[in-house]
Amino acid sequence: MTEKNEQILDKYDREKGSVISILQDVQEAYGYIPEDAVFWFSERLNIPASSFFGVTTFYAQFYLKPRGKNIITACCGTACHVKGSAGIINRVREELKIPAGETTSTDGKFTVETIACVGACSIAPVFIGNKKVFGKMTLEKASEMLKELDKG
Amino acid sequence: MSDNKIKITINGTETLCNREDTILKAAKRAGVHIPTLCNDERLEPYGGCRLCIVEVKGVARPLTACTTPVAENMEVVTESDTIRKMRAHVIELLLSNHPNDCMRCEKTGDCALQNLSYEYGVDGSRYEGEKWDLPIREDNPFITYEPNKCILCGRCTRICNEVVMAGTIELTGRGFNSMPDTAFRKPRTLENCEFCGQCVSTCPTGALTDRKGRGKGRSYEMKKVKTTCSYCGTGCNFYLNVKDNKVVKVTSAYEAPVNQGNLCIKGRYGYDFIHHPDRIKTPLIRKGDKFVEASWDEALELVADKFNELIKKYGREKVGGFSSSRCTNEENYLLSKWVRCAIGSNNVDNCARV
Amino acid sequence: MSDATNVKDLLIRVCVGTGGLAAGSQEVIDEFGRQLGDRGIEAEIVKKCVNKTGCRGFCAKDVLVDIIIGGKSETYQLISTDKVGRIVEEHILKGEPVKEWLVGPEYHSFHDRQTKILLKQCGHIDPEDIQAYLAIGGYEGAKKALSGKPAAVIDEIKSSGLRGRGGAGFPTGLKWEICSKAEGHPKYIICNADEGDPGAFMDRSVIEGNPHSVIEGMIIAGYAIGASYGYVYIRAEYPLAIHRLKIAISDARSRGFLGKNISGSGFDFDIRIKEGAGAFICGEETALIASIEGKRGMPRAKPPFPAHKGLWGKPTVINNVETLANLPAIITNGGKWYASIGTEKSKGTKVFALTGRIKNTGLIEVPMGISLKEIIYDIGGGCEKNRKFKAVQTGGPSGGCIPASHIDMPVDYESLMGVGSMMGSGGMVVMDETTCMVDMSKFFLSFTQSESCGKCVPCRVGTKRMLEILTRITEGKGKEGDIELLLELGTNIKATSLCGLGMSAPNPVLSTVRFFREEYEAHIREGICPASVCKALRRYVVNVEMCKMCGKCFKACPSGAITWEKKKPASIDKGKCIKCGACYEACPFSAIT
Amino acid sequence: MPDIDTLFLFGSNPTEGHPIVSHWLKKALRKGAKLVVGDPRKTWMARRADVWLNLKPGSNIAMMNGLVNVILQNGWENKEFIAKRTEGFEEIREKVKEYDLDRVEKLTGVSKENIIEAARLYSHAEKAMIVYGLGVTEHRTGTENAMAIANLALVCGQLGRPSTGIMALRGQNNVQGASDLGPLPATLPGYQSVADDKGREKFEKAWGVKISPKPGLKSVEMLDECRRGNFKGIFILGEDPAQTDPDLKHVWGALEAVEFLVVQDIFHTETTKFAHVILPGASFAEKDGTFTNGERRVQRVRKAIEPLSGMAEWQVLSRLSTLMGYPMNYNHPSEIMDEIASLVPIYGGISYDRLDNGGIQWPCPTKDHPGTTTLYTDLFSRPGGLAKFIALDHSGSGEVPDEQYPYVLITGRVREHYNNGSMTKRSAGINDVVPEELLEINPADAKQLNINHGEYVKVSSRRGEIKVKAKVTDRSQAGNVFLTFHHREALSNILTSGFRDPITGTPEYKSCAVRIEK
Repeated sequence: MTEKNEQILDKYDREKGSVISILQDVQEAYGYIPEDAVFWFSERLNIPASSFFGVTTFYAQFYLKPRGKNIITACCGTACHVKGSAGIINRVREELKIPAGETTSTDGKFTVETIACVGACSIAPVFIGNKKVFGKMTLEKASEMLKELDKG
Repeated sequence: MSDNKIKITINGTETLCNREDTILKAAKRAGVHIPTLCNDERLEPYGGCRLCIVEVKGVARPLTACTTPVAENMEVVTESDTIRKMRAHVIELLLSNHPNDCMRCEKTGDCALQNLSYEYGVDGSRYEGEKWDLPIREDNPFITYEPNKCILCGRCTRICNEVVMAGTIELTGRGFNSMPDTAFRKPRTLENCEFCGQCVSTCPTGALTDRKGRGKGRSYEMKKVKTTCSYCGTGCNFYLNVKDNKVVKVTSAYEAPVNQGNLCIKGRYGYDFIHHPDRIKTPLIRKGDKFVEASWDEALELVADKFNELIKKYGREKVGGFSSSRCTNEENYLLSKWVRCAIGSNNVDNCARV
Repeated sequence: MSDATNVKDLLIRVCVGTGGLAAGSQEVIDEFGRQLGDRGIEAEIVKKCVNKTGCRGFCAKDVLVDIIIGGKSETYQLISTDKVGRIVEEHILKGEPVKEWLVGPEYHSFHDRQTKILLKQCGHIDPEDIQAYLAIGGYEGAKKALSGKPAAVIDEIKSSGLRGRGGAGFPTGLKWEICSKAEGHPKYIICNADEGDPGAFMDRSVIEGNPHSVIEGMIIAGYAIGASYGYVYIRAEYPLAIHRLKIAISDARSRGFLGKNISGSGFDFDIRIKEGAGAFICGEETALIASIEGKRGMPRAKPPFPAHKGLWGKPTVINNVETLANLPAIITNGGKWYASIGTEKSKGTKVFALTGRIKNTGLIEVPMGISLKEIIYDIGGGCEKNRKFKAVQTGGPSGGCIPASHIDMPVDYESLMGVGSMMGSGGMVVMDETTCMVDMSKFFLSFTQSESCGKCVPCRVGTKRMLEILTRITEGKGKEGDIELLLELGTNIKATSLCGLGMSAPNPVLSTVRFFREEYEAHIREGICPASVCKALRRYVVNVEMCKMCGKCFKACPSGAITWEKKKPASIDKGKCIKCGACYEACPFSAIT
Repeated sequence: MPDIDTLFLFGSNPTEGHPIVSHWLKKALRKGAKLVVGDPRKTWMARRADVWLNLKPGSNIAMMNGLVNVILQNGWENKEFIAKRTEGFEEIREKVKEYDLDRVEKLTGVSKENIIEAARLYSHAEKAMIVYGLGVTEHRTGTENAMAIANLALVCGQLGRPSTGIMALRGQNNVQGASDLGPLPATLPGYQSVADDKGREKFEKAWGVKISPKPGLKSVEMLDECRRGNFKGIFILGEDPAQTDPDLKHVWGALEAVEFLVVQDIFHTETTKFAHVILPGASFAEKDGTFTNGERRVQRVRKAIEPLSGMAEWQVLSRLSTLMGYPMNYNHPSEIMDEIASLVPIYGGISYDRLDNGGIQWPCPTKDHPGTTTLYTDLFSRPGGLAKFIALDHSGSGEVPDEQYPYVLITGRVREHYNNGSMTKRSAGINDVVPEELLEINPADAKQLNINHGEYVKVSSRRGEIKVKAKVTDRSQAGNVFLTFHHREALSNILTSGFRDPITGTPEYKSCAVRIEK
């Protein structure tokens, strides 16, 4: 931790206005913006942690939680819902051991997010894994999808 | 006219103002009221609430008086049907995302938004749509935060960063979902907050209120007594808010030359001692190793006799008094006079050096 | 081997832009390399720009390959590795081009009506090689500018009549003059490459295709206003552009075009890149400045203008990529030359990203004042499937929709403003009868609303309320008076918002209400979406004549809204139907409408 | 104040001790003022300083002499100002020569580079201001420390112009007023010496009594006399020497010995324990009056509620005096102020009706005088109107660390509490966020003594010991530890030494030697 941070700190050498650049490097280094990293820089630069947080939450690019290697997006449109997407989502979350209230598996391999209708109701339920569309999803196909994505 | 003064026209009346004035300042000098929500003279101009928009001759769209600098011969109109309609519309939008629970709101009677809603005769009812529904935050002894009542004027975050430089809170999020908050929305503790209550002192609505004063009475029920802080030597002024002969709250005196309404944790929240049960309320006379209550007459006669006796027995030089730099000028003067006249020595001193 | 010698100075150009690469251009290049290598043929293979419609606006037909033998050029489209062999055999060796793979006539018509200044070199030079840029007279403009007085440069630009290409169209020379006269040091020049409009990629194309033209432009501008430092604020979403810009900057530095005492002129100037972090609002100059200062990208009220109080409170000029990229040509050829192109008030050319329901989608550069008609029909080739042209949206989320009735209007700043739209950064989205205007304005509103910074009330709450109203209209829950409410909100938001985003956010709605009010009314009163785009307002019915009773729709329906038995036509229960269109897709006989 | 180019903050921690004053300083910083901080502790300001002079406690004079020396060596002094406005320059020029960088570095522990940079920033600034606090005065050399600072300001001519000068941040709300209005053994109200016949006669006439031209005893002396049994009666008004004076055991001895002790206060304190009679005091909310703040601004205190005990101090004193045979009849404190105005020239123009908006800064000799914002603008308050340089020598603290007591204890305040805590500890919330005393100790020292954050430790000096929780922080430098004096449960003044400034009698709260054990 400290070592990574020190490198970033040296790079900007306390130049003014470097908050965003630092956060970009932090996200590069950790995959997201860890709380303690923010407090670490805040302490050294005499820049309030709240400023870092304000910036982090303003720009779409920054994530406050680590996201998985693979991103799965499940459609929650009416059609998918009727065709039982909810059940499949739960199964997927179980298989990936994603803690309740979280979106990312503890091993950090998968992030499961849900979005409103993707407009592909004809092949509902629809999942999108790493930008690839998986239609007419079933419990079985879901596990296959996970294997496929995991292999990469 | 001095070269620092320039002439502008406000609502048809010529007036002199300073070159570096904003339209808002100039109007204030000229005694013209312009409504504002995000303006606080302790802070840099912000231009977020848009209520201070005025018409400036030669400019197509309305300009915000708080951010626009005056210019020689500028012609400003602060009230017109168009302007009033626009302001009303802005207030309406604010109210469309506001709980509008004035009847039980701590701020009622002292709320800028409530007053504007009244003055412009609007509410938010024309817009059904999303309203914030966030829990009240009472995670510390001093400051209660009701996000739903926040109008994003940014005054709390600005005073925290511009004036106090505590950096406790900052605007977080974006757009409709932005709100003032601490880093990672953590509770306020001494780690991240000075508890000076400056944010409360500048909040125009009920979003930030003094927790200790909540429910203790409406602003208009309070007798507000302006006085000088009795802690450090800065000499800040503030108002003691008194209800039923009890001090229930301290509020800012923005006109105070020393502190312009700014206060620290002691000045704003260090008042409960006044009514603390430990207060000594009657004279006490030592009987053995105990103290027994006595009347003023009893006690003062005893003290007077005893001192006179000591003086007779040992001489004036053996008696004296200490006063304190906590006491008023009058008391200090009186003590030195008392020692020199009633006792008759120069044995008088105080802790002024500490 | 002998025939290899017959191939006289063979030149092969292949697209390696964002789109080109996606279409596999790198593989194609390698394949050519391998095949020619096997035959021992010497060839220069030029990687050309740029992106999915960059070079010739035809990366829709990627991979595009030019085979130039002895100066004679042929262009192939839709080339993949498996086609390389035959091209080498027949065209390169035997000199007989593979006719059926060559580009068609629309490819040429697409170009003939254009006037290229900025895009001239895009696709012809290797953007990662400063030599290529120098070879075509690169940095001559800068040298010429630096040899004279800054004031002279400003006059030249003033005489050219160049106006800011970022959208508002403020005269560039005037902006510079104000800044050059402003108190304060150091001064800054900022290149605004935060191209956020959906459906706009002009700036990216220019940077990816010809990064040095931007750098040269910044040197010229910097010299004119007396800036010692320049920033390029560019979206992090443009990795290729950033990559090429970095290369270009360090090359320029090593050649002495950046740094101390640039080519002996005594002028010190250097550039650094600041990457955005994902906020559309940072395209607004004061927000952009805040962002470079490491703050939340929230605009502040003007005046004071950046030319007086900008970055770190110092005088600053912000020009967008296209504006800057124009400068070298203007300086080299003179302001008069530039002023000879375009209209009386709008000079020069403008790059547009032509997208939407149009045949030849692409990146085009046209003289100011060209008519919409020419762009849409002569260059764009009209709507796809020859559907009826309905409207074109210019200026992205800040602009408005221009109806077919105005198709003869000239394209320049004033005219566009006149019809409630704007030039904007140059997005042009073409719409036909299958586009729902309510849905369209909802789309743009949802964009601006989600990008509102939240500082000022009208934009923060107002756009939210507008979006909510539009949403309920497209969901068939619209009410009488909604249109009036939209108009009231729109006009007030325009009038009272703090920055350009809020001031222009209502434009898509206001212009569509102005020209297509009946569509809104249809949604609200009849509960119909004329373009049948708004799902909630679609009505699926079985055309009994055409139904072959196969039951595919029955199986496809996710909500059990379809009743069907063998040998009986299906029927749809409106109550249960969730209007997902599954049956419509499933029906082999298009009996469902 | 915000137009300062260089702010030199010395021995003061305004963000804790004077939060609202610190707002002004912060404003100056935001406007780009350079900041030099002289403080052994890494305070909020020190963390943000352009130069932090992390001097050893007690090395103030060496520090100042060193800075002056650097300035003279480099010819950075303001020659015109020195020539026109000062005297005794040669003397100091010679003296500071003894304070070359090597020696100063040794004495103060501050690096040469920082000393030079600080000297440069202060002397080169067009407008530089020095703000100092109790870190300067609460040493046995307090008065000399202040003079040494004056020398620096004079050498650079950073005086008498807006945004320049020397500002002292004083401890208590009415420190200024209390010294102005004469509860002092050697002077009558308004700094009029008892020895001066004319002044004395004025008061004798007004008060109708004879006043001895011989100065009385200082509080310390009274206490010493008590312990020897030579002093018999004391009336203590709103003071808590038994907690806030240094070397408490010494004080307690005295208070036990005195024959008759009357204490008037609003709460029971360490001192009331020794009283024979305790009289209830009235809080500032229960009476009318005035306070005079650090910038000499006389401001109103207004009665918000009735005195809980029925009487305010001014009434009590009047009745007591009358009972003792010297009648005092005042109907309202305003009458006392009118009497003050008639006798004290610097308050001559002050009356309640003039104080309604904002108060008045003395000197304000007449009813129509607007008051005085900057002092010493034209003439210095010495005869002849020239400022005199005073050559000074480093003598260090009265007690320095040794093997037995290896650490230097610095005492001071935290923002949340005030003095003996009798008020703040009884204010809801404040005591919740800062419930107890904490010993600030540097991580290195803590490691060496293997003390963990939050552990209880024993702090002892030659005069006694206390138990407190440790707060491991780099605010304290290695070798120094810090305590407040707000908490009755941990009376830090048991530890502090009895050394005092010979002129003012101010105790050396800022430096004594202690030992720390688990």
